[in-house]
Amino acid sequence: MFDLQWLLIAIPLASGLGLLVWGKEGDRFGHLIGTVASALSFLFGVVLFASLLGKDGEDRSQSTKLFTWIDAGSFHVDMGFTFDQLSGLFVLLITGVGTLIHVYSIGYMAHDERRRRFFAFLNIFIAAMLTLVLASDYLVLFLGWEGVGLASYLLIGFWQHKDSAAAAAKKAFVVNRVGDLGMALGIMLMFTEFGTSSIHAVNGAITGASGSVATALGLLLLLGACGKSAQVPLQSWLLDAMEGPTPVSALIHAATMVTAGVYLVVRSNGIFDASEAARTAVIVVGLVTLLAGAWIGCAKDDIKKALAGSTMSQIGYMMLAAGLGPAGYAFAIFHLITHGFFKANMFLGAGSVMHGMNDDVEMRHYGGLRTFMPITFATFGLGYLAIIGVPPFAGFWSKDKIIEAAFGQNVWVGLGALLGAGVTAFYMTRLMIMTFFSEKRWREEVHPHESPRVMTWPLIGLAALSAVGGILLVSDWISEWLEPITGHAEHEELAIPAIVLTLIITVVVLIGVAAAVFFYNREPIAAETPADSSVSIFARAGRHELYGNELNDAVVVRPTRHLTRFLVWFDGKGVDGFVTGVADRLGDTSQFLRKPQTGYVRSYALTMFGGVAVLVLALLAVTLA
Amino acid sequence: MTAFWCLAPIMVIAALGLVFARKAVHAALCLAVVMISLAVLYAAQGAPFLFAVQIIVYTGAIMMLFLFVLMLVGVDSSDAVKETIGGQRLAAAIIGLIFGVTVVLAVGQTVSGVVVGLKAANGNGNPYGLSELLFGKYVLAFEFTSALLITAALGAMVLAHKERLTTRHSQADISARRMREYAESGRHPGPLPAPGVFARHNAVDTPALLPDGSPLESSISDSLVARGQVRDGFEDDIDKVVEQLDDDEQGLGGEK
Amino acid sequence: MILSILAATPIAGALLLALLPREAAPHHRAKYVALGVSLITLVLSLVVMAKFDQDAGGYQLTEKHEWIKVFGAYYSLGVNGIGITLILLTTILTPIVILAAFGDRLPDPKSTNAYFAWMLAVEGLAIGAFAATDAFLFYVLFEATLIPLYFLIGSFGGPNRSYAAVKFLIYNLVGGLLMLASIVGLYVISARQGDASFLLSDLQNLDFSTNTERLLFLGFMAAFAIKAPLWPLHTWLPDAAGQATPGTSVLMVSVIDKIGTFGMIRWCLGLFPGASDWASPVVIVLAVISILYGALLAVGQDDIRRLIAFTSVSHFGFIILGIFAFTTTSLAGSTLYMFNHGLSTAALFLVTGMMIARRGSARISDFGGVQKIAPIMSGVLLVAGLSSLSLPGLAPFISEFLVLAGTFTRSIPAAAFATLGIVLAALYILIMYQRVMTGPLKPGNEGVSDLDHREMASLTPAIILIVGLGFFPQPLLNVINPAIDDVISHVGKGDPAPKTPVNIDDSAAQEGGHE
Amino acid sequence: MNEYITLSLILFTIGCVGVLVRRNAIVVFMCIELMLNATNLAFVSFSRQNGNLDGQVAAFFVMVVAAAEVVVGLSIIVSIYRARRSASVDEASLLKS
Amino acid sequence: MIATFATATDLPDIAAPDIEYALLAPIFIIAGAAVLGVIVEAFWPRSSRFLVQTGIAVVGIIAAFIDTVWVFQDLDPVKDASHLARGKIAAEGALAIDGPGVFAWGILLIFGLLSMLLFAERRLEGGLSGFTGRAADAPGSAAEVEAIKHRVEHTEVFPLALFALVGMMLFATSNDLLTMFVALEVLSLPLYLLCGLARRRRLMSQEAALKYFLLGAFSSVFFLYGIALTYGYSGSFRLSDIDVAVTNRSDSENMLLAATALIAVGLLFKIGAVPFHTWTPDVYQGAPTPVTAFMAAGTKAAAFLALLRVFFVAFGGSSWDWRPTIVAVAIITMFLGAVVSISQTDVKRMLAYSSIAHAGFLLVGFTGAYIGSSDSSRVTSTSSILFYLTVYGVSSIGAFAVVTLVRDSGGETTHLSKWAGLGKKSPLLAGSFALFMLSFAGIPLTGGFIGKWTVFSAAWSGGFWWLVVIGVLVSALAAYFYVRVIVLMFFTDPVGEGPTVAAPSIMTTGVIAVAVIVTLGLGIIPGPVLDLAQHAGAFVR
Repeated sequence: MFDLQWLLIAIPLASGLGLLVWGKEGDRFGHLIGTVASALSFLFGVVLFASLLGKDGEDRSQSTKLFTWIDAGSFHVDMGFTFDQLSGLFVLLITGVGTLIHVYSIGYMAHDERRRRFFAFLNIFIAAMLTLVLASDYLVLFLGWEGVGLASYLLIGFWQHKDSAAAAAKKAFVVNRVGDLGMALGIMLMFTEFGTSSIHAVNGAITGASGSVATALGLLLLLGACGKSAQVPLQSWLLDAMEGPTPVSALIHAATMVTAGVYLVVRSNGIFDASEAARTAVIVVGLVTLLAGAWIGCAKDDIKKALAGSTMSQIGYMMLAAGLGPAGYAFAIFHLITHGFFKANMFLGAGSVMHGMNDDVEMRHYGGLRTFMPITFATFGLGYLAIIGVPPFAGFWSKDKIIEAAFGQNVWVGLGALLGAGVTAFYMTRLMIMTFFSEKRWREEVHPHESPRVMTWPLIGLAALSAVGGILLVSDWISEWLEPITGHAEHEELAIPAIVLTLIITVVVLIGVAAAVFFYNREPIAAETPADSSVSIFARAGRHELYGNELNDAVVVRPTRHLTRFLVWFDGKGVDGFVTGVADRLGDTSQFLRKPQTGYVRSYALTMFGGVAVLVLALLAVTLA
Repeated sequence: MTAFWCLAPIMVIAALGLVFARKAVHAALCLAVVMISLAVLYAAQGAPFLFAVQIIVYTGAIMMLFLFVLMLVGVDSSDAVKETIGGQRLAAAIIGLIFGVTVVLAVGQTVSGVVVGLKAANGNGNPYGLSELLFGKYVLAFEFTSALLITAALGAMVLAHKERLTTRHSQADISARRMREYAESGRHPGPLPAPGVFARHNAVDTPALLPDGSPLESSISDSLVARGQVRDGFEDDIDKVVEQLDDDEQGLGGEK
Repeated sequence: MILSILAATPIAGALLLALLPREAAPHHRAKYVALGVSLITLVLSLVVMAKFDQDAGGYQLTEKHEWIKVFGAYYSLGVNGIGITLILLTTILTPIVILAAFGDRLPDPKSTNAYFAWMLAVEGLAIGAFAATDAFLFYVLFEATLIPLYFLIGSFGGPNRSYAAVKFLIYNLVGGLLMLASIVGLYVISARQGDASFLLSDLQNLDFSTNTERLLFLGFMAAFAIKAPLWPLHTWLPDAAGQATPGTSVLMVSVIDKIGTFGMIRWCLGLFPGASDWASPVVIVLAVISILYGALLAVGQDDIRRLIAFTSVSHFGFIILGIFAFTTTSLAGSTLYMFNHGLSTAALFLVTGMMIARRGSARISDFGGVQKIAPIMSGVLLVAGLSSLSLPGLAPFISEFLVLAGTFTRSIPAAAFATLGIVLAALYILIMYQRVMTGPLKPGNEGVSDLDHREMASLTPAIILIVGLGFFPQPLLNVINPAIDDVISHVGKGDPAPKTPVNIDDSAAQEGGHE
Repeated sequence: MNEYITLSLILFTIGCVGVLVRRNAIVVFMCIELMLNATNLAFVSFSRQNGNLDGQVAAFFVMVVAAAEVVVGLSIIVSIYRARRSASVDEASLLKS
Repeated sequence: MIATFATATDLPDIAAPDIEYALLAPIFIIAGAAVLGVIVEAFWPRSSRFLVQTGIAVVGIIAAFIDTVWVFQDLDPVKDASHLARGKIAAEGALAIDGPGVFAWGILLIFGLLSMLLFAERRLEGGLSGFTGRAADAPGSAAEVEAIKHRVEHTEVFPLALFALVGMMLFATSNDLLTMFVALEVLSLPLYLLCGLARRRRLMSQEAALKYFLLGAFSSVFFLYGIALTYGYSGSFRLSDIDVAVTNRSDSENMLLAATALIAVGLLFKIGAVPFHTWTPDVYQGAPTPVTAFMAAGTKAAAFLALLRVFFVAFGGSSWDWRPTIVAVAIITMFLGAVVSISQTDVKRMLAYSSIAHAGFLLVGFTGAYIGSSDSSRVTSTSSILFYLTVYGVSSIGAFAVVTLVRDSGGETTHLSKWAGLGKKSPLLAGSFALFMLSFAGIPLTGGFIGKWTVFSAAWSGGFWWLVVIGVLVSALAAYFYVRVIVLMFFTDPVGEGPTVAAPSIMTTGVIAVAVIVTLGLGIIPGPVLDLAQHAGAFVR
């Protein structure tokens, strides 16, 4: 049956391509077909996962080779897939959450004339994402990796008529390409070093290679991961990516694609295990992103951007966990899954709010919506509780474990993670207050209303998952489940008991909540965004996304633009100028040389006579020489 | 050797005269001097046949041809002093000097001194020796010089000879025609009035004046009219004549 | 014999077109005749492909007749895997180009016959050049391709066409003539060592002194480096492509320029392995410069056609890089790249050409928001663009990756710098796409209609091949591989062995028994 | 022997210079004749030096050739003169650059 | 002095010269045709004289050509030669009837035939030939109008051209310097005359004749002095004797070198090499176009043969002395010809500069001085130049034939700007001209390419590989202006009404067609002609 795992990919892919090619006639059923395809894929994934559960530990990695993809020279890559414990979880997450989002989108995109195409892109995304997680070769993984990038590009820029959307899409793709550079070089290095890019083979053989190779590979893969997962320094595209329709933000830029980096690190655990330096780099990246994302989340008034900052931050957590090595891999994946639930939930909730608010994303124009959108409020609230880590909701379990593991690694890392938890509580509470509580600050002609059922059901489903997602941790199931892949971790004894740490975390979270309530419930919230000059320097930096774009501009974009301009000038005046210059000089020479042709026969004779003299002298000179 | 040392300076001077003489005729005469001197040198070097040919063909025929053409073109024609092409003379002099010095030093002074002499070759006489070569070794070249001569003749014919395209009219034909024309159209049978008659100038480009003082166009050669070389401004002259006549009349009147 | 027929068919078609009466009517017989001839050629090339034994390697379907005895020149044809791939590219692209060119508005409507006749002539000569196994014959055909292209550019292009045509011709002629010097040298050397012969097989057995070999190599390389524009010899291409009709550009960039890179493999590596090795550091540096320089300049262009031309400069950099990295992987990648680049550039040139014809301007800044009114065109442009930026899943990715991976084993810095090109590729394609297709509809673009059926019919094969070969490149690679092995073993450069080899069989077994 | 050749060379050179500085076509042509004559002197001198008559035959041929050449040359000059009323070589300069 | 004049009676008889009439028949046929033409000129009625003259010329040339083929086939290989050589010394040593020489006869006769057809073209000027009706009339005079009215024609051009052809054939085969000098004059004098006979633009035509004549005479004097010095050095005019003297190297080497230089001057003048090229553009432009065609093709071929013969046979022993200088001349000639033609605006002038450039390329092959070896069939300098001359000659006659057809009210319009858009007006004619241009540029599939190839290979065989590189670079330069003409004809819109293309008779059409066929044919299947050139072998000493 696992031989058929390619069907997981093929179903949504076929559906996606079919919907694209199918003309206008497909508009009526396109969304349904897309949803069904995703659901089918999910069901098949469930079946496969279930049969995996029934197998022994060793048999739980099911590889299948579809065909030889590339066989050129000494380079050989099979189009092969591996369904194992890790990819199985991802398949469920992707297709499950994906299906819910498909359903949601039926309603959300109901009035868009290009809805069929939207579903086609979603399907293609699902297929690419599944390729990414199922791949048994890094190059196949790269295929999926770029496939999701393409889908992301198409979906961010779905509303192409908006310049901002198109620009955001392009930015996402280009920044991702920088990450891909790392990926590509990494794969080349694998090929050079091992003669293969099979994930299994490389991770198995890495111990035989020198440490610097492992470090190099680790760093290169990390660069790729940073691009895809919006980690510092390649984070800047994610907030812009919110230009896409909200379901896209939920599916791609919260639940699934952006976590691909984490998947990659976990999947390449062999490489990272072999290099301390690479792991440290992962931790640093994770930690920095964690705090940066949280910071940005605090300052944004755009609900989706606030959530996007939060996403960055949460992925930072995952990265951090993944960087901890075997101790953290499982928790990274665990948090990834729970985050997939609650963040998708919240994004869809945000979409629901926007749906009711005439697509306004400015939280300062919200307020008091809890009575107008009860279901949305309830589901969002569950997601909120989950993300800030209120027991017993999903986020509590996963985040708690990560912070614990971080303390196990290093106190400073642990403290950073802890601080992040507090800030998370702060900005999420702020978001809740500004949206659902406080006074109405609506614009005119806005009549908030609850979304149709097709949108609320997925919300309810995801909310439920956010609430109970922690179940995976029961008796450390997730760690044991993933252990054949991530390797066994020795439990390090912390300086303080785990339960105390949990308490401390909870207290920090509560402080964050309290602070938010203190700041935002005390006085009415301004309906207009305060000017930059009137807010603190922290808020200002957060609003400007910590000046990441400005930095990119200054360091990369502008120099490139200048270089390009210079080169255009140089190509015209320098390279081509040289050629045309030679041509012009020849023309001048020609004009000059035709001058002696004066028409006077005597000057011709003179030329000849001169020639005679020279010829005679030249020949006589031969004897002298 | 005496002949050589006597003639060499003369030849060089004459040659220089060819270069420097302003008048073409003088140049031609200088050339003739060179040629005749050469003939003497030929004789001195065992080439009596060439001596004769040089005198007859070169000095006699070729130089005459030159002189004929000079006459045709204008004996007096001479080069203007001013050089039209900038630097030509200087360059010619410099290159000439370089060339001359080079060849004289490199070639003229290095000719091997061994002189075989023509005693043996002229054993049967110089003309015999020449004819033996001419009709033996070089017979083909000799034959093909005829092609040259034919070409030359043909060329002269083509470029200089004007073939008559109409039959020549005898004097009788002409007078008969004139009288017929006079009978038919009243055209004046006699010669046209000569130009310059009753005119201020008697130059050919000045038309004759009719008794009423108006110019007679037909008195001027057609070709001058075609070239536009008819003297213009003669109306002005006529005014002057009229003025003069008026003065005369007044003078006469005064006497009356 | 079949190769001769294959090459002669389009030539005969061209002559036929030249003899057909000139018509000015909108429906020209010439177009259909040309399309028919090119389709017949395509069928013939498929027959050739079928006759070709993939596993055997070496030159096949050979034929040989004495041509010019004194020179030792033979009319000698034969194909190996590389040659047949490029012949296939030629025969596939020509019908596409001709069909797409049905709608071209020519300066002189009466010249339709000439337009298509020249196109067919290009096809025939190119096939000949790819099949020639005699250096002299190759040279003659190589240079002869200039003439039809010269007339195609000069007679049918934009306002500045004659400048572009002359520049194209002179540039290529300079290279070709330098190669002529080498050809002459080959003759002299071959005649000194026995009977003169230009047969590839004979030339490969000549003994050269090191210096002679290098000089001769430089002559060949100069021609090929200009043809496959290698920085800094590329400036003719943007001008030519900027003025030529889209069809001409396709034939020029996708087919004829490939003769340059093809020539590097067959003639530079084939005849002068030592000198090629000697020159490879410099060539690799130039190739990397080409990659980055072409990409950066593409970013800076406002004329779409020039932009595509510069992308080609960049892509040719990759191809040349792969050739001179001397690994089976990179060389197979380069060969495949030639094919794939041909397809993707063809698609790009043709679809933008249709766009430009509708808008009446090639300036990117004149476009904007076109996708709203021409979604299919926008989709095709996007696919073509993505293939140009080597998106995995599309054909060029595989070849580009093979080139890079192969180069990486030889020189990490070269590969690393070259890989930067993939970022820049994203920039130039996406910026162009963004400015042309997205955003609100810019005034002046209202008349840009979507693709019609004929245009779609001409582009579809290219798109299908681009996607299909992205997932299933193996049919072509199977043909290419034996030829590449021949070349590399002739050059005497094996692939560097992996430093930490992995026993693939073991690992496969461990991965679970579902092979 | 040197002196004859030297004289011949001097005359030859003078002829050359004459061709360059004279403007009357006929005089130019006469200078060429001077050069021919100088050559003849060389032929005759070398003939004596070598002890065979080939040189004298050559001089003879030169005279014949010169005769033919003069005819052709002068007829060309005359026809030019007819057209232009001038025998100056400088005036014939329509064809240039 | 008196003693030298002995009485005639006691002198021995002079032996009758031994002339191989069978071998020399082609020359005599042409000479006979020329003389016959002169006789016809004197006695035949004017009305049909033109046709008769044309007929004599054409038939004579064809007959001579057939005989040439026969002679060529019958040439015997020379025994004991170090190199493959065929033929023998004939006519008391005056001529060397050998492979290259007879091959040259063949191409000269072909050039002559094609040119005669152009001479005979009478449709372009309303039933009159392209030559002036009465050369003695001053241009623009009433007499000229009268001459035109009476439709008089100079049918003497045919015998004159035949004489020139005789001269060329002699020049190509002369085995002694004296015959060579006479041949030079035989070939030159008629050409001087012919140059001045144009029907239109007579002042220019006469000027061309004057310039050609004065400069030609000037150069031939140098040539002659070179002969004198050679004679002084070796005591003989016979090339083989000179070779012996050169090989033995007497002490007065300076004289040999000066002689070499001066002889080179005369020959380089005829082929139009720099710095002795100055006459070429003016004369090519001024002369009647058919004459230009004849001159461009024929003179160059004959002069090159003479150059090869003198330098390979007579001065072969001192080739290390003259080769460096000739290399320099070759480079300068190629370069100047190519560069100056870029800025030309007149088609005929441009073709003249192109011919200078081609002289340079030919000199490249010449300096290679590769005379082959008996065991290798590698292209030699001689065979390469023979082939090049064939291609160049036919192509340039074709090109000039096209020039005669592009006309406006004032006759031929040779200003390049008037040629704009010719391709649209008359694609076939413009196509032919383009083909000739491509051949000149050396693009493959034309004869010009093979020609270039052969001369370059000869140069390389002679060790001058770097000269080959320079040569190819200059060819690229040269290609520029050929290409420019094509641009003008095909890619440029005509100015105003554009040029008119006169409808020619079968003669000009035939010439162009033959030229096209030969140019293409020699590009695609050069084998037979190359084999012939190669088969001709080396010069016979």
